[in-house]
Amino acid sequence: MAAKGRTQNAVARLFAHWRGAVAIVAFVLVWQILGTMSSTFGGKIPTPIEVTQIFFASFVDDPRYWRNWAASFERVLWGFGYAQLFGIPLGIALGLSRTTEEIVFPVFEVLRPIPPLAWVPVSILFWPTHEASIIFITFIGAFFVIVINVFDGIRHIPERYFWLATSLGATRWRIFLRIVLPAVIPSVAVGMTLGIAITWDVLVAAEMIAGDLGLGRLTWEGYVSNTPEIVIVGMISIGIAGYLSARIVDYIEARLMPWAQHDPKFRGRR
Amino acid sequence: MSGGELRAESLGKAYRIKGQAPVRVLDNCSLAVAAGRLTVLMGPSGSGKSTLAYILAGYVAPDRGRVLLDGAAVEKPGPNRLMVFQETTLWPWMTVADNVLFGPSVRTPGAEAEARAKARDLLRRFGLLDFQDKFPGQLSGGMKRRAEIAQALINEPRVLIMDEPFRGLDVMTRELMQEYYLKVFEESRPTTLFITSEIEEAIFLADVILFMDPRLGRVGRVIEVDLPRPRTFEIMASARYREIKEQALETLYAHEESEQYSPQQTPTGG
Amino acid sequence: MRSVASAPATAANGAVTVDAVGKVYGETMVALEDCSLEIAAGEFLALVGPSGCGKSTLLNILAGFDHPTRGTVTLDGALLASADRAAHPGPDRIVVFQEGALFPWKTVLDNVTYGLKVQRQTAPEEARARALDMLARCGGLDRVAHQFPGQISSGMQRRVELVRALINDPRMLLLDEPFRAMDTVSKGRMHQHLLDIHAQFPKTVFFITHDLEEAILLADTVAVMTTRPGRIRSRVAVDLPRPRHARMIASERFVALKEQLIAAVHEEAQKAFERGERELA
Amino acid sequence: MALRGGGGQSSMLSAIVNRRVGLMVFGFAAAFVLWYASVNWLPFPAFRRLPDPAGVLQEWLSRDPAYGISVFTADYYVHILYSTYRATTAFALAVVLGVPLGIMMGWKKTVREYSDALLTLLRPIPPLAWVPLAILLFPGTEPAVIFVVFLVAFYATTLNTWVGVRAIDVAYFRAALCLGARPVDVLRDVIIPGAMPSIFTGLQIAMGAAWFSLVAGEMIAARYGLGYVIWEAYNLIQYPTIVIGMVTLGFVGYVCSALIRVAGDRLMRWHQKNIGAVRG
Repeated sequence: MAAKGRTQNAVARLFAHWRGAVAIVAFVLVWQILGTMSSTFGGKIPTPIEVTQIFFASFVDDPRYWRNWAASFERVLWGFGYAQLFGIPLGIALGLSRTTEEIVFPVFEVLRPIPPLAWVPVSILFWPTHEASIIFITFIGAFFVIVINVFDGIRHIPERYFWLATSLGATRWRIFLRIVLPAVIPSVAVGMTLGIAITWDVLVAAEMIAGDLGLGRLTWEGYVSNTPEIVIVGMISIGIAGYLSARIVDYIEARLMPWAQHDPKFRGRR
Repeated sequence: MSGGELRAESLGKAYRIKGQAPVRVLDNCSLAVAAGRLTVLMGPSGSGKSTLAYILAGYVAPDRGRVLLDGAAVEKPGPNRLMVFQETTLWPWMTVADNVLFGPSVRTPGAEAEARAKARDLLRRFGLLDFQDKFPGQLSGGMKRRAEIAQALINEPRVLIMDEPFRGLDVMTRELMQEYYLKVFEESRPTTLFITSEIEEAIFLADVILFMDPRLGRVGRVIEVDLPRPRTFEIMASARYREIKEQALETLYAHEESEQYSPQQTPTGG
Repeated sequence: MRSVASAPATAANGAVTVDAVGKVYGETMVALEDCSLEIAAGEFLALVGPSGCGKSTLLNILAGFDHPTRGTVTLDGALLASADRAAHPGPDRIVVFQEGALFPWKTVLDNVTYGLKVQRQTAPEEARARALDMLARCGGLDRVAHQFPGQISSGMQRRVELVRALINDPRMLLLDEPFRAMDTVSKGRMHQHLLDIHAQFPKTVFFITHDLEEAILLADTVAVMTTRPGRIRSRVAVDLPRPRHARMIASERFVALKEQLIAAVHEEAQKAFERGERELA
Repeated sequence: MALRGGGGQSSMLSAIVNRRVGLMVFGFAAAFVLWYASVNWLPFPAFRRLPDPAGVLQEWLSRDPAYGISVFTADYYVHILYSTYRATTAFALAVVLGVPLGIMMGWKKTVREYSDALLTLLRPIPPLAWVPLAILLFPGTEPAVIFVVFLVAFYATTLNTWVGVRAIDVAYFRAALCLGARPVDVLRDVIIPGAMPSIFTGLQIAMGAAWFSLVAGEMIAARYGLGYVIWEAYNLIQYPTIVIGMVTLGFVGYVCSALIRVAGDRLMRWHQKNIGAVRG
């Protein structure tokens, strides 16, 4: 009886999502119809078929296309990586020492609202190479969000976690290692998830403005050469790249917090 | 190893919240937690019971007065007097075994094997042996509480302070937990200060009940509970039990001033 | 004294019959099985039983949030719920929830008048007048009429919720462990308030609780439910005189009734506990 | 916090406040000195190319700025107005479309299943990747920039509104139904007020995100606006103006978010008191 129950649930689940499938198919159809009509306003919209044709015709087997992927991913990796490397310790320091917070946090709060892309000119001036200047922009994108999340995470560690550890005779250093660091992992996870999305968003624009290689650049070249098909190929590629990075971050999170899978309080803290 | 005697002498404590008049919580409050006995501290929520517990455990400094353990003044938190908090305080990222072993592992890293043996024995007695590698998030409310008591008792504290530990459990689990702790207490007689706002729980567990008088901010009446041990549920039907309950209710309603409904009354008192 | 403008006094005054009700969730989880219960008009019935035995499921079916898989429920002879009849809540059966469900974004007064407002049968001024009058009669709650629920104590929130229900003159009141998280003293006070309110506005009451003393002190009858799948195992008539008072807890009769219930409930609790621990292992 | 140094409970409250202000001033002064020293004294060419704080301040506050942008010049405020106009227009559009959609998604299963699929499909594409396509499709740069900014704000508003509706305790729905509420009553008296706190969180995030993406649009395609000022200043080697543009962007963006917070607090007095009561 239970086996029948399970298959029925599977069918029900599939059936439940048919509306989702219909919506996507409808979206593609509308896009196709709009494309084929001679568009009355603005530029011509390439149809899904045209886009797929151009993709398989001149992109799939063109090594330069895949080098764009590599360039973008490398910039995301470095920028995002450095942001965690510097951001997490700063967030912890702000959270643990009131003096550091009172000195550093106000300055941090003045810089935080400045949009990452506003840093592009200064970044180009400061950094010797183009590559470094773009990586700095992706760094800025992810840096502020990881610091604020870790700082917030530290402040919300229940006081009794420290009290109990102190009672049991733990030194401050041991409390830092076995209580503070594990307790802050969930907020690191949230910071990384938000950070990776912002990193891609910022990278694309930075590449459009100042890059010479990368998926953002590819999209920009599509615009400059007035071939919207390439623009859309670029956009879809960035979308997939962004999606993959998000899944990688999710995987890292699952490894960092094995206990979160079981504790509803931590799961789903997006 | 018999428990120690904990004594508080004329404790005073007031909370200062910015922009509001200081709230006096404890005023010239003295009490004694006799060695090897189960002392219950009883009173309505918001009468300073938790604050008193934090002071006795050394987490909060009193404005006036001092705390003595076996005659010697104590201030800093230490393994000689451990507390089970009202909200679960198992570290979610450590397995049940690691939570229980935390105390011995930080104080005597060398004695790993001996600590493990003691932990296994405690977990077996608490019916948690086959949950030792699970995370707290996977345990039921009652099991978490038993793990916390084991986490404290492995360190053989001179005094165990429990702040409404069974509040929030459904009544059935609560009754079973009460029976559970009675069994543990009656075996090794650790000095226990048990805080509660439930009258039946107080009488069922206590050798002596101290009633917190919220208006005066100190312990008012004291009632000896001379019911025989080991205590079982049937005792709740005995005439002596009803007599004690009558006196206790009288004390509670005497301490109770008329329900003031000041708009800023905080539903979650200290 | 009956409430000021009660609904036209029809024969309908809250007699409930639960006939062999069963409830299965998904394919495998049987919450209720062959559950039958009679509640006379104006009777205050308390339902006790181990946690997870289906008490709330039965309440949800009576209130119309859920419908039974088998069996029927009738209210004053009219079919209320059955396997193929869509469940629908209504102002004739109002629930007071365990965690409390006063709308935090409405003042106390707007909460109380909400039922009359959405039923669109009473002019706003009259609704406000009746609400203020009723709040005053239930322990001077009119003093907090213009405050938000977040600003008053949980005890007062409970009483406002009762007034919000009673002002609609329901045929039946359903209380889901309303005093669960309260300490002894506030609980004692709430019992007194509920007894006073019940005396002023006699209704059929279906009251779920774990606290046996509370059940005996408040109810005319205490029904005991078995562990899952839930079934009514036994009924104990509480022949204590009304109006009831907290002092009665010490009386001989009260203790005898309590002993009778302790045995039944404790046995069911032990069975539920063992199954619970096994499931988690 | 047991671990944190300083700020003992018993010290007088005013002492704590003075200390905090003192340290903040010290923080800003240190940042200023660090910036000034690194630009003027450090031997690294990279730092030398950057504008130093004194130069920036001088330009920003001078009546006759070298590069035409200072607190006293009209252009400065024209650019601010353009940027603010674009951000708020896109934000308003996102609110008008996003909030109702978020509420419908939370309330009606069918709406949720259709739109959830589409949102999940389009969401991974970073909003700024739409800039080139938007410029090609829309008849001018202005609508293109506003469209991209709208997209960013729309995602944030819709998702947070939807989360807000889903987070409403089922007891409130049941309480309303018990009292005889019809679906439209439930919408007006439970769903909208119940989701309000989360909606306002979403609005603040949307406004922040709007300013983030506005800059890119302005740098790439616009003739006016703070993003344009920054990029133009870079091209014309007017370095102090770059920093003026950056700080102004940060400040104006912050003010807009703050305004939303204030509006939220006023609109939801019950929420405010509620929090006050519990924490008090």
